[in-house]
Amino acid sequence: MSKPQPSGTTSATSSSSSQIKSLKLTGEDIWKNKTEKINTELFTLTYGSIVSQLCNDFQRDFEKVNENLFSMGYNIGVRLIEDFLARTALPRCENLVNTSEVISLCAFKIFLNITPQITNWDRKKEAFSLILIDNPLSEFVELPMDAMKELWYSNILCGVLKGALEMVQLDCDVWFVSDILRGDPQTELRIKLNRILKDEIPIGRRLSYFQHKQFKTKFRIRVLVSRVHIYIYIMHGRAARKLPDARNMYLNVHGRIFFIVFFFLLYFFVSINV
Amino acid sequence: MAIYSFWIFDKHCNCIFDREWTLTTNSTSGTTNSKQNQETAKLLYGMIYSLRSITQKLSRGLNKNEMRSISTGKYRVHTYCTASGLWFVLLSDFKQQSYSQVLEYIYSSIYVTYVANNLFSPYDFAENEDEMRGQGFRKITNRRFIDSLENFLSPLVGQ
Amino acid sequence: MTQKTLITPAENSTTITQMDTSRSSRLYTESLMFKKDNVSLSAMTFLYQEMISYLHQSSTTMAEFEKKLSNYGESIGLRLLELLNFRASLSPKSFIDSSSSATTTTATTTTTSNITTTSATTGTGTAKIISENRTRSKSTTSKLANDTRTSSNSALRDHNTHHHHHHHTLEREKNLDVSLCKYITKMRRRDLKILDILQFIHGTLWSYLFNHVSDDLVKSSERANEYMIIDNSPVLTQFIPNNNNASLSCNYFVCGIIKGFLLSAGFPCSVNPHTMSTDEFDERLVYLIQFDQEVLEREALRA
Amino acid sequence: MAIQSLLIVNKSGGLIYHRNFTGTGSHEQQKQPLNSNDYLILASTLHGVFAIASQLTPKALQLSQTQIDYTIPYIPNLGTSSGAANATSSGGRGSNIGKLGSFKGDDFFKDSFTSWNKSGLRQLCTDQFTMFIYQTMSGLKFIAISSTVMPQRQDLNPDRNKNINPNNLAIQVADNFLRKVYCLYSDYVMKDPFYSMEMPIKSDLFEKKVNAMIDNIS
Amino acid sequence: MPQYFAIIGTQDNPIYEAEFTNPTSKNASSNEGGFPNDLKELNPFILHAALDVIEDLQWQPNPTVNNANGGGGIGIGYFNSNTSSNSSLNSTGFLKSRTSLGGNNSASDNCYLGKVDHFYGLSITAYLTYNGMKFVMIHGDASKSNTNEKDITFNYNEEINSKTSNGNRNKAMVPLDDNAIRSFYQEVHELYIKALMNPFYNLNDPINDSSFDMRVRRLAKKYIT
Repeated sequence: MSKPQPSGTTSATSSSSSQIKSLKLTGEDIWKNKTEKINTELFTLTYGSIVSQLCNDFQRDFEKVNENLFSMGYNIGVRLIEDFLARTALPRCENLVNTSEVISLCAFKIFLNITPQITNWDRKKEAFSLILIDNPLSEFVELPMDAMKELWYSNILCGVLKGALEMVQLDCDVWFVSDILRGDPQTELRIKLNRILKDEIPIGRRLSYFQHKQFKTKFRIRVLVSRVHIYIYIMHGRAARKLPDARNMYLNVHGRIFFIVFFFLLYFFVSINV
Repeated sequence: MAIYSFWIFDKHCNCIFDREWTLTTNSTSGTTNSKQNQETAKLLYGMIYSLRSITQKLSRGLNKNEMRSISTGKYRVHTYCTASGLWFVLLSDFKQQSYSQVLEYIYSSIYVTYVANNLFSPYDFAENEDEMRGQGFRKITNRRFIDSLENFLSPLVGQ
Repeated sequence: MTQKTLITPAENSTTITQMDTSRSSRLYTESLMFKKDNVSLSAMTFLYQEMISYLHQSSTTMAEFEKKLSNYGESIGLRLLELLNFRASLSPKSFIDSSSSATTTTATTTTTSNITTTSATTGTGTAKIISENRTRSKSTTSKLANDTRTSSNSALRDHNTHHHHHHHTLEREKNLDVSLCKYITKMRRRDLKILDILQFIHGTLWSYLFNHVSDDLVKSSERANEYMIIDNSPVLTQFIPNNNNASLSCNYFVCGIIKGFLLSAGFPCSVNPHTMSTDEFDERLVYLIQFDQEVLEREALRA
Repeated sequence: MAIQSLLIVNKSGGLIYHRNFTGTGSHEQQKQPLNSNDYLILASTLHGVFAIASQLTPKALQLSQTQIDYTIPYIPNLGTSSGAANATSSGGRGSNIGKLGSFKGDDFFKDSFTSWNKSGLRQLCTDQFTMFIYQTMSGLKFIAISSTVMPQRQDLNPDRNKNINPNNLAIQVADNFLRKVYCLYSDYVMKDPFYSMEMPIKSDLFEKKVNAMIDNIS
Repeated sequence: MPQYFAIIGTQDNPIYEAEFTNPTSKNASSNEGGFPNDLKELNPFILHAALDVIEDLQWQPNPTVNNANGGGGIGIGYFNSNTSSNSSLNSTGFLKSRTSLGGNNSASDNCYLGKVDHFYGLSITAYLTYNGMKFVMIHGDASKSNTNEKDITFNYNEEINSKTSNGNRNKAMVPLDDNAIRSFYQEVHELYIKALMNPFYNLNDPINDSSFDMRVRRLAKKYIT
């Protein structure tokens, strides 16, 4: 899969067809040769019993069932991204168009052996829809009358996408627009990018052109914690000056100097990232 | 393109010399002891310091385990630390395996002759306490040192 | 896009209202044919892992956790009893071509994706089977085969050559449910004996669930009502570490499937997992099945 | 390339896995091994340094916009070498799951791949050991400390191809190996219902698989 | 010839019921083709009476009424006045002919139980699914369907004597077409499985889904008119 090195400046709107083709090939190759498979119906029936059990547990409060499915999906998504990245080692996506292709051609193919269609791009290319043609989750399923209007049967998929995308710093909203099970003509799932999460994990790379454009810091607890560190350092520094400055401090008080410099270093680390 | 920049740190965590080449093709481009590099110098020192402490911690046995080079995604940092606490740091690309011979030569022949043995140049670049622990600003300005360093390093810049 | 008025074939006088069909047409138009589709093991094991951690959090005692997990399995087991027996009743020839229906499903993804196509998919899927089976023995075409079916057979027979043309013939009969009964000469016998049903589990159920027959089917020597199904490397719980006291209970899902399967077949029992690792298979698992007394009595009565 | 120890650091700098593989060939006189919180400090320091390294990109590089090739070639049978004793998967029945969990075939991947670690810390060479860091896009860092030492004395002949020198080769070998550990992590830790994210790894299965892979290597 | 069809759950609870009237009956009055009113209320009772027979046949190696030991073949409807021996005789008679007719497959297919019982000329056929659902159908007497209501109630005795003469197929007995009924049951069984596969459907829940009902009626028209 020696993917052609993505050309320097792919236009933000559409990535080249060769990229799409190579993603398609990657997805198919990994699905065919490198993924262990299992009977879809076992997967469908398991999911079916989970949803119907949830409906009983929540006494048919389908709003709650939707939320619960979403949070289960989210828990899966944050773990599934690691499996996806370990399996494909795809480079970071330049823009949302590229991300949507990776999701449809690689992710869905590798995990569910389906390739949803990408449609309904919004003007600013920040939201798109996935049309699930043969959704393996909703085989054999018919919603009861009272669930017809409220339950999103495959809501776990939204959670998975939300969790996985968040792990690669794409904070998105994912929700179902229509579902065949509700009598709609097609099953449509909408993904809207809210913002790029600041790389609070120093991912060890320059922010790509795309991220610069969207870069917005968001105050996280971690920033608060680092503020505390700075405060401690300043207090520590002042106290250190009062003590007699032992001649060869460096040699015998190895641990202490390490501590000071450690905070010295943390101070810089924090000042860069905040 | 082989070398990007060259730094010397003393035992007071001060950067006493820095030379950066900005144009890959022209070995005379770039700055010497420039002001904007102070931030980078502190960062570089911080990185090397903590990696050295890790190296000490992880080293086994009696003989001193010395850190040789740090590679990142884009460049490689070669370090040569003398017993007297001087650090010679060279940032380069990935072509060359190791620059320890170059750094040793710089230390033994250029630095010692033009700075250590030079009566006029101060032995310790931090005159008083508050110039220690990274606050120091004095640089090696000895012209002959800079020229000889230049002659020695410039052929490596464009390699 | 064909207009969606669903005019039923001539012999049924009532016209099906729009609302009624669109709501429920999916359930009965889909064919029960085994499409042999696959999803990735990762997807299944992630779902399984999340199901377990969800149950683990929401149950206070270990027994409650095991009970809930087993219930999930039971609801699947009772469905698989009917599904697998029904599919086992299909004449073997029709199985060879079920893989073909997978190809036709992918073929139709290119066409519009509304309901009519899905029934058309399965329609084409089975159509392929008809054309394959026409050389089969006379007994499949029961003498009461109504005219529409025979006419549709002939229309479909030359299906392979011009696929798309064929599509339109089927479009008209879009709400013709796909029933597989035409490929059933006789329904598979209901299993009456313990050994029969366990053989069915050992062979068909295990191959359906895990792509291989179970590694062993053993009758315990101590007690008459105990039987054991052995799996050398369980698929669903292979990533769950053993140094966790709850890891054994994670197997209650498959126990639930077995229990649901046997219970609805008229063999009430209790199933629980035990690890019996050997040097070659350290994940080796034994599903211990203990039948209730009434099953033994019935077995003795009918022997 | 004998692996001396393996560390895994989560994306917020916490150490979640650490093992020393003092198998054959390690030094006899063991310096008193670091206690566990030393490794904690070591992990968070590395995490900190990782970010600084990416800020220090030399100006010359920033201006020249040279395209650095980050593709890592696939090195077959590293760690899952079929040559090793437990080669053939047990039991010949049907399509049993190969011994690579949810990965099919005799190796986790067969193609070259692009490293995500574009500008962070990747290798630290010292006289006694060499440390390799493989970072994933999700911020997880896999650190291998190998006792093979990079040759420091080297003739300065310019014609050597830029990618062949031992340092870069070692990085490629390490990346291949650490990506496989990442695959094991994605199987035996991510799919373990009793593992909560960012917490230390307790799974004995993961332990067993990593040890098997280390044995295959040394 | 009217039929009353029902699916009975494992706890003998009704899952689905339907009555199939014969659309081709000449005169237009609604229930003319159907069961006479007084008989209509009896249908559930007749069914439940047949359940005992079915439960007994369920676990027999080859479930045909004639070789059921002692207890089998009772088939006593509440209103069947004659002695049990008589009815078991003629029911075996009929079944013997049936088994001889479909001899080869009845031994191996133990889902379709064929005619398990009869009640004054109404024969009752049954079918068992794998998870214990019982499909039961009461077939109204074809030859009597177009006579008026009075006739049917009157000729109970005549009905019984006709059966004693070893009711072979072509006698004016209820001309049950075995294969058609078997196919009808198999198709309904398939529909039932499709309904069961829905995760929201629990075992023994009643199926009151209109499309299920519509399809069963369509099958009835196809196989049993």
